Amino acid sequence: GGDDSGDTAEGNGSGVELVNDGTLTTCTSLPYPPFQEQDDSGEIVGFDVDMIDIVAQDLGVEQEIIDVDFAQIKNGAALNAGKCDIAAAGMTITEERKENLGFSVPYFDETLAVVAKQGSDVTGLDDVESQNLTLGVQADTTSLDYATSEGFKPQVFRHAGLQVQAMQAGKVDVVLQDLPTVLDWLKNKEDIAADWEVVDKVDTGDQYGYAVKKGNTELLDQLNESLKQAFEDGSWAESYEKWIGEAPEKTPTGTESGS
Amino acid sequence: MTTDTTVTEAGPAPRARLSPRKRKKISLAIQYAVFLVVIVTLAFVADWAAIQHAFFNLDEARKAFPDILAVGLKNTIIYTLSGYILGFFLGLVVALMRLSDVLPYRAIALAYIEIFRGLPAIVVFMILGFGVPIAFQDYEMPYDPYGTVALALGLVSAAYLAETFRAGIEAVPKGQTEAARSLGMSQGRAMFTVIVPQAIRIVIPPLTNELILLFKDSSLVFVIGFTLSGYELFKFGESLSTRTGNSTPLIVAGLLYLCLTVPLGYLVRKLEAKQKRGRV
Amino acid sequence: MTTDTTVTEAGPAPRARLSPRKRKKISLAIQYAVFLVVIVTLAFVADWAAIQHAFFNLDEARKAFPDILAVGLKNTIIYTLSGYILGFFLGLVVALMRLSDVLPYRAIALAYIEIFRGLPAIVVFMILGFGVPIAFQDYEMPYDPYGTVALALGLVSAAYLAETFRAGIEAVPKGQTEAARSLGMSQGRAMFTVIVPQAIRIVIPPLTNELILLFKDSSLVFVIGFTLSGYELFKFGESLSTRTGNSTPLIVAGLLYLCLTVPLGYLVRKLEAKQKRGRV
Amino acid sequence: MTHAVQVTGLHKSFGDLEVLKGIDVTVEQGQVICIIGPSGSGKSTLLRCVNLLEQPTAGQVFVSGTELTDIDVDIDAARRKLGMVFQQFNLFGHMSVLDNVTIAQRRVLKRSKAEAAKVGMRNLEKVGVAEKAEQYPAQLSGGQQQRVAIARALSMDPDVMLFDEPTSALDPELVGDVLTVMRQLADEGMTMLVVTHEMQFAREVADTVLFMDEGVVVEQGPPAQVIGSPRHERTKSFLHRVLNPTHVEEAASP
Amino acid sequence: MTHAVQVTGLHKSFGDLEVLKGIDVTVEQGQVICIIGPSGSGKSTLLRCVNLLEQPTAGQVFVSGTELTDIDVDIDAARRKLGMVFQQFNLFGHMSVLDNVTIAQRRVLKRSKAEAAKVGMRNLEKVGVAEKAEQYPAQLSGGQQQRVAIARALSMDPDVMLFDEPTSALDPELVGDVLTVMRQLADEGMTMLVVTHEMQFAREVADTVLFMDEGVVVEQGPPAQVIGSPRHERTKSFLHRVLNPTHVEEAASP
Ligand SMILES: Nc1ncnc2c1ncn2[C@@H]1O[C@H](COP(=O)(O)OP(=O)(O)OP(=O)(O)O)[C@@H](O)[C@H]1O
Ligand SMILES: Nc1ncnc2c1ncn2[C@@H]1O[C@H](COP(=O)(O)OP(=O)(O)OP(=O)(O)O)[C@@H](O)[C@H]1O
Ligand SMILES: [Mg+2]
Ligand SMILES: [Mg+2]
Repeated sequence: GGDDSGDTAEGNGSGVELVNDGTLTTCTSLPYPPFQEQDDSGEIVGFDVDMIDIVAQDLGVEQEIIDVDFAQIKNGAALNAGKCDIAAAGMTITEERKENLGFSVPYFDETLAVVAKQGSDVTGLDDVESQNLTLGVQADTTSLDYATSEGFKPQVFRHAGLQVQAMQAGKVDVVLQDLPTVLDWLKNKEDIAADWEVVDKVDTGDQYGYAVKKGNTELLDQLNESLKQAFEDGSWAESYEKWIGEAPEKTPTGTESGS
Repeated sequence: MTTDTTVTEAGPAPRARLSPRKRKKISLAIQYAVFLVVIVTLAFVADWAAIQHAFFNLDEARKAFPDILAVGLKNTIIYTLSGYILGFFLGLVVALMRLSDVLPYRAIALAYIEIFRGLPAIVVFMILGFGVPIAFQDYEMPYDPYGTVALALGLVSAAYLAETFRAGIEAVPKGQTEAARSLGMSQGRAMFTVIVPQAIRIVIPPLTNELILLFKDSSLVFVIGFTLSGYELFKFGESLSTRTGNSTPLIVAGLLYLCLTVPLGYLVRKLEAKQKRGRV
Repeated sequence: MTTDTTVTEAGPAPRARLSPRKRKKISLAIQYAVFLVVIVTLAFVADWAAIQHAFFNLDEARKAFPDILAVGLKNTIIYTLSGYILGFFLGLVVALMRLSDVLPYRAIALAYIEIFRGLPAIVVFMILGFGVPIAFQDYEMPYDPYGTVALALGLVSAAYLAETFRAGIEAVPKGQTEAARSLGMSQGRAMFTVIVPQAIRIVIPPLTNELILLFKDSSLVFVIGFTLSGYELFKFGESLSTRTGNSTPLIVAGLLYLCLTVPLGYLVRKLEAKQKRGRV
Repeated sequence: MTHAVQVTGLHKSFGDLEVLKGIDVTVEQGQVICIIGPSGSGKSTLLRCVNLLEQPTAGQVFVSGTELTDIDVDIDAARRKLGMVFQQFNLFGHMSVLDNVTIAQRRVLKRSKAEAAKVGMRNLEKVGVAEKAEQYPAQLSGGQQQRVAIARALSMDPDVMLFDEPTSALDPELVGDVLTVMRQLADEGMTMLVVTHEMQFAREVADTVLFMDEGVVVEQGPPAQVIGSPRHERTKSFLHRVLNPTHVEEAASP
Repeated sequence: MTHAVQVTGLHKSFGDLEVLKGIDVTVEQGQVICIIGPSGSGKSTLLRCVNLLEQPTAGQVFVSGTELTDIDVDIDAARRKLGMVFQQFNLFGHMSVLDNVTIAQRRVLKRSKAEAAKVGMRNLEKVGVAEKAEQYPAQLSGGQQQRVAIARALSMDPDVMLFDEPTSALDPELVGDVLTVMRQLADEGMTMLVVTHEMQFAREVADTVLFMDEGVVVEQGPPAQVIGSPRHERTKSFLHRVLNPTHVEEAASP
């Protein structure tokens, strides 16, 4: 789970100030598989959880996860409001978000997936307009930005869990969502796998990053250092394979700076 | 009366202590002093610049207009009114069932009222927005999402409205029915000639009050999921706030809610006061 | 009375039409028939398997326990009670300010009440959960997030509680104060010996009612953001529902809300009825 | 010959509480009967059983020969023969005075608007409140309201008028106006059944006074007899208390 | 010698409505004054001005020589000399009968619990409701409640008792008990100012009867004179209406 990092040493020697002593508090928006979601026992697990556990371990503290709407994460509100130290939510690095957040080095390449009902003749987002279909996206995500910039009027859901429920409910015809999340649905949700398929992928060229409160350089440095370590010692790749289901094509270098 | 009246016959007057008037003056003075101290302290301690920047940022407020009116306020009003109309008729039916002679009707009405008054509105909205469509894949709600919103708000308000209607009918004094019956009117005739017209007057204030509550409840329909053009006041303000990281749009949305609810609340109190005065 | 009484003196009796008793019988029969038809139609038309699977799925319900009690219900109760206690004292202060002789106090109290009764609770929660901490970075809310939750629910309920206290004091008949004053009691003494004890009895039912409302409002604190162990009933049910794609946990959460609100509502009505009977 | 009102063996219980324990009363055409008795003795219940506002538990009620307690009778039609005036007036608050006196004529007797208004105005004049026809009940004094209530009942052309303490909700000064109207009705030959505490009225107007206590008729007869020289102890003590309020034996009796 | 109560040039307005238009009344030690007059004439307002439950607009009120209208007087202390009994009893509903009669003794006069109970019980016995001491007001009849209210006022050892229609909220049968207690008080020499509609009581008990109408004292004098042979037209017509309710001239007068 999120707090099972073995090292329970009190405090940390790196001089990093945390909102709650002894814990590295992470804001995320549940559920967002495979980056973070509750497993059957109710523990929060996922790729991001593993990564931040590494950071916590390096700090000598435990990770604690707070569930907030993604909107409050991507605009920095959750961090600025002192709810957490790190935002880890499969979040894309964008110029706009950089104004409010201090991003880490990128750790994941973003790809969006267009999902449609099996057997429909939808082949891409273009069919949404021509066939007058309902497009469903998650609130405040780059998917929404992308869809609106392309002139769509999508239906917006507070979190990915409601989005997938809307698919099950037949309230949407086409869904735009990050590929790893979609793949996780298709892998783990029988009714989704039975009815839906990925019909198109959109490579945005963007990347995911973790974020700290703007100006919190101590923590950002530690974060970047821990990530680089993970890239180098193979623990990043190990987690990637565990959660994405296949080995990564390439490992991030940790050189291009996020913020 | 002047204060310098000579007390010609003053006996051993109980003049002890402070006179009530003096006591009152001193107490008032102390209270004003406390008030001033608090105000001055606040003025120095609070970070007014930060407050103004975060909550009353004119630039941010300007950005919210006119869309917050054309989209947010408009949708809030549409959702609320459509829910209210649905709830009104559903509530009437439930109230009649509640007063029916047929036990199963009474039981169903009672269960309905208890359930929908006891559940948080957001639970109802979630079940209606996601649970029901998942369970009934084939059935499509007409005019979705407006249909779902109207239904959700209607179901919630119907329980309150039903109780209001029933209370209104029961608030008409029994003597009114008795007088009507003793003039040879049948039960039904007495109901519609004498009871219902008086019940309607009685229920107008609580009915208005429930409209206020529904305006507030409509802030929760966002959980059902909307297109941007379907955002109501709260979601509009919240989404703008989260986009800019500044709370001003949320404050603007809040002020617009107050523009709806405060005058209605004032109206309710006016009507109630008028009703109290006009009692037979 | 037996039905076969011989009408010895029956004159030109107005026996026309149907007797009321016969009319009533027929009308009742029709109503029961309608009820049966509706029930039977529903039984055939509705997809009971789907309903049961989606909403009353025992397997899914079992998964929710015991955590929904140990976490969700527990937190709902903690949040609500802490908010209520805070709101109670804040409400008392506001009520006293509302009844004060000092105009600024009255004005502030009135504004407070109007604002917090007019705003949807979720707007208050958002502003308190994000707007305020961002504007005041240096200030830290003690016992966060519980502190913020208690404050949010407390602020919202205080407005209602203040109005309840005021109404309670004003509901004590003026004659009570007059009797006390005419016995030589001062205004303050009369207030605390005669008015307040009676006002408390009057306000117990509405106070309980506001506890019910607060239980429901507590379903909105999720917007402030929580750890899993801080989830209250609604968020717990919703999160489990979205994880499994089945609405049963949400229904379970709803039922638990009803377990809190329905008995309290019943208590309120009992107290109100008792009060009505016991009026002096 | 049929009696105006005949009540035989009337019993009425509310749950376990037996309020009327076998009442027999006969009222002839044109008679005025005053019912007196202590609070809670069942006077109102008796009157309400006569026009079936309360369903008797046992016994029969005949009005002009029609048995109202017959389950097959059209009670709405039968009740029209009985005008009732209540202690609390019970005027319809949402209607003008004229509407109050015409609504039942038009809806129940199906009279035309004009005819109903004619009858209504005649009765309003009779009770002396014709000039208030356009006002609403809330604008009238208690005495005026009660007189409107009488006019309303009269407008249905009842055979019998029932009065349940018509003056006890009135200020003392306003009592006289209402009693005067009732006296006038009696003089015109209206059959009346009156529950009242106004002993002077009973003495002067009633043909028969009926003293009730604890659900039974203790004593009945001409007023001179029942009020003037009561035979029963209960009647005596009741009358003593009501007629000489300042000379009650010992205050110590609770 | 100081008068028990002296009211001079008393005016009272509610907003634009002038309710009392210059009242002068003097009550000597041990006197009983009955105030009669039509509804709305200002009787209650006068009584309430005497113990300053209403603040007079102009004029002075002296009780045992202390000017109550003096702004520097300790009104709570001065008011203790005046016992007041209200039409609606106004017993404290949340307290037992005994607590009702002891609470002010203990809190205001600072009597010990035992002493207050002794005084209270003595007065409850005097008004004949001692056996109800442990009950609550809601369990008592109206007449009993009113007698408790009298005992409560007496327990403060007032110099003067004020009564505002103490029997008009009572069932006719219960009126007697309360009037008997009042008569007894008068016999014992209590100074009393009584607003009442009970003419028989006024005639028998009052030293002076005072007829008020429209905010002025129209006529005052011994009961035999004011009630027996009133001089003013207004007094005559009022008394005629109240004393002969069944013989009002013409009902047609609204
Ligand atoms: N609807 C009812 N349900 C239960 N008890 C009732 C009902 N109506 C009357 N009673 C009881 O029946 C008894 C007789 O009541 P009723 O009103 O007939 O007395 P009354 O002689 O008219 O007295 P009053 O002079 O006070 O009007 C009382 O004990 C009363 O409490
Ligand atoms: N607090 C008040 N505010 C405004 N008007 C009042 C107030 N109290 C009394 N009045 C008015 O003053 C007038 C006299 O009232 P008051 O109660 O003294 O009359 P009263 O002689 O006692 O009549 P009643 O016999 O009905 O008790 C009435 O017109 C009344 O409406
Ligand atoms: Mg009665
Ligand atoms: Mg008065």
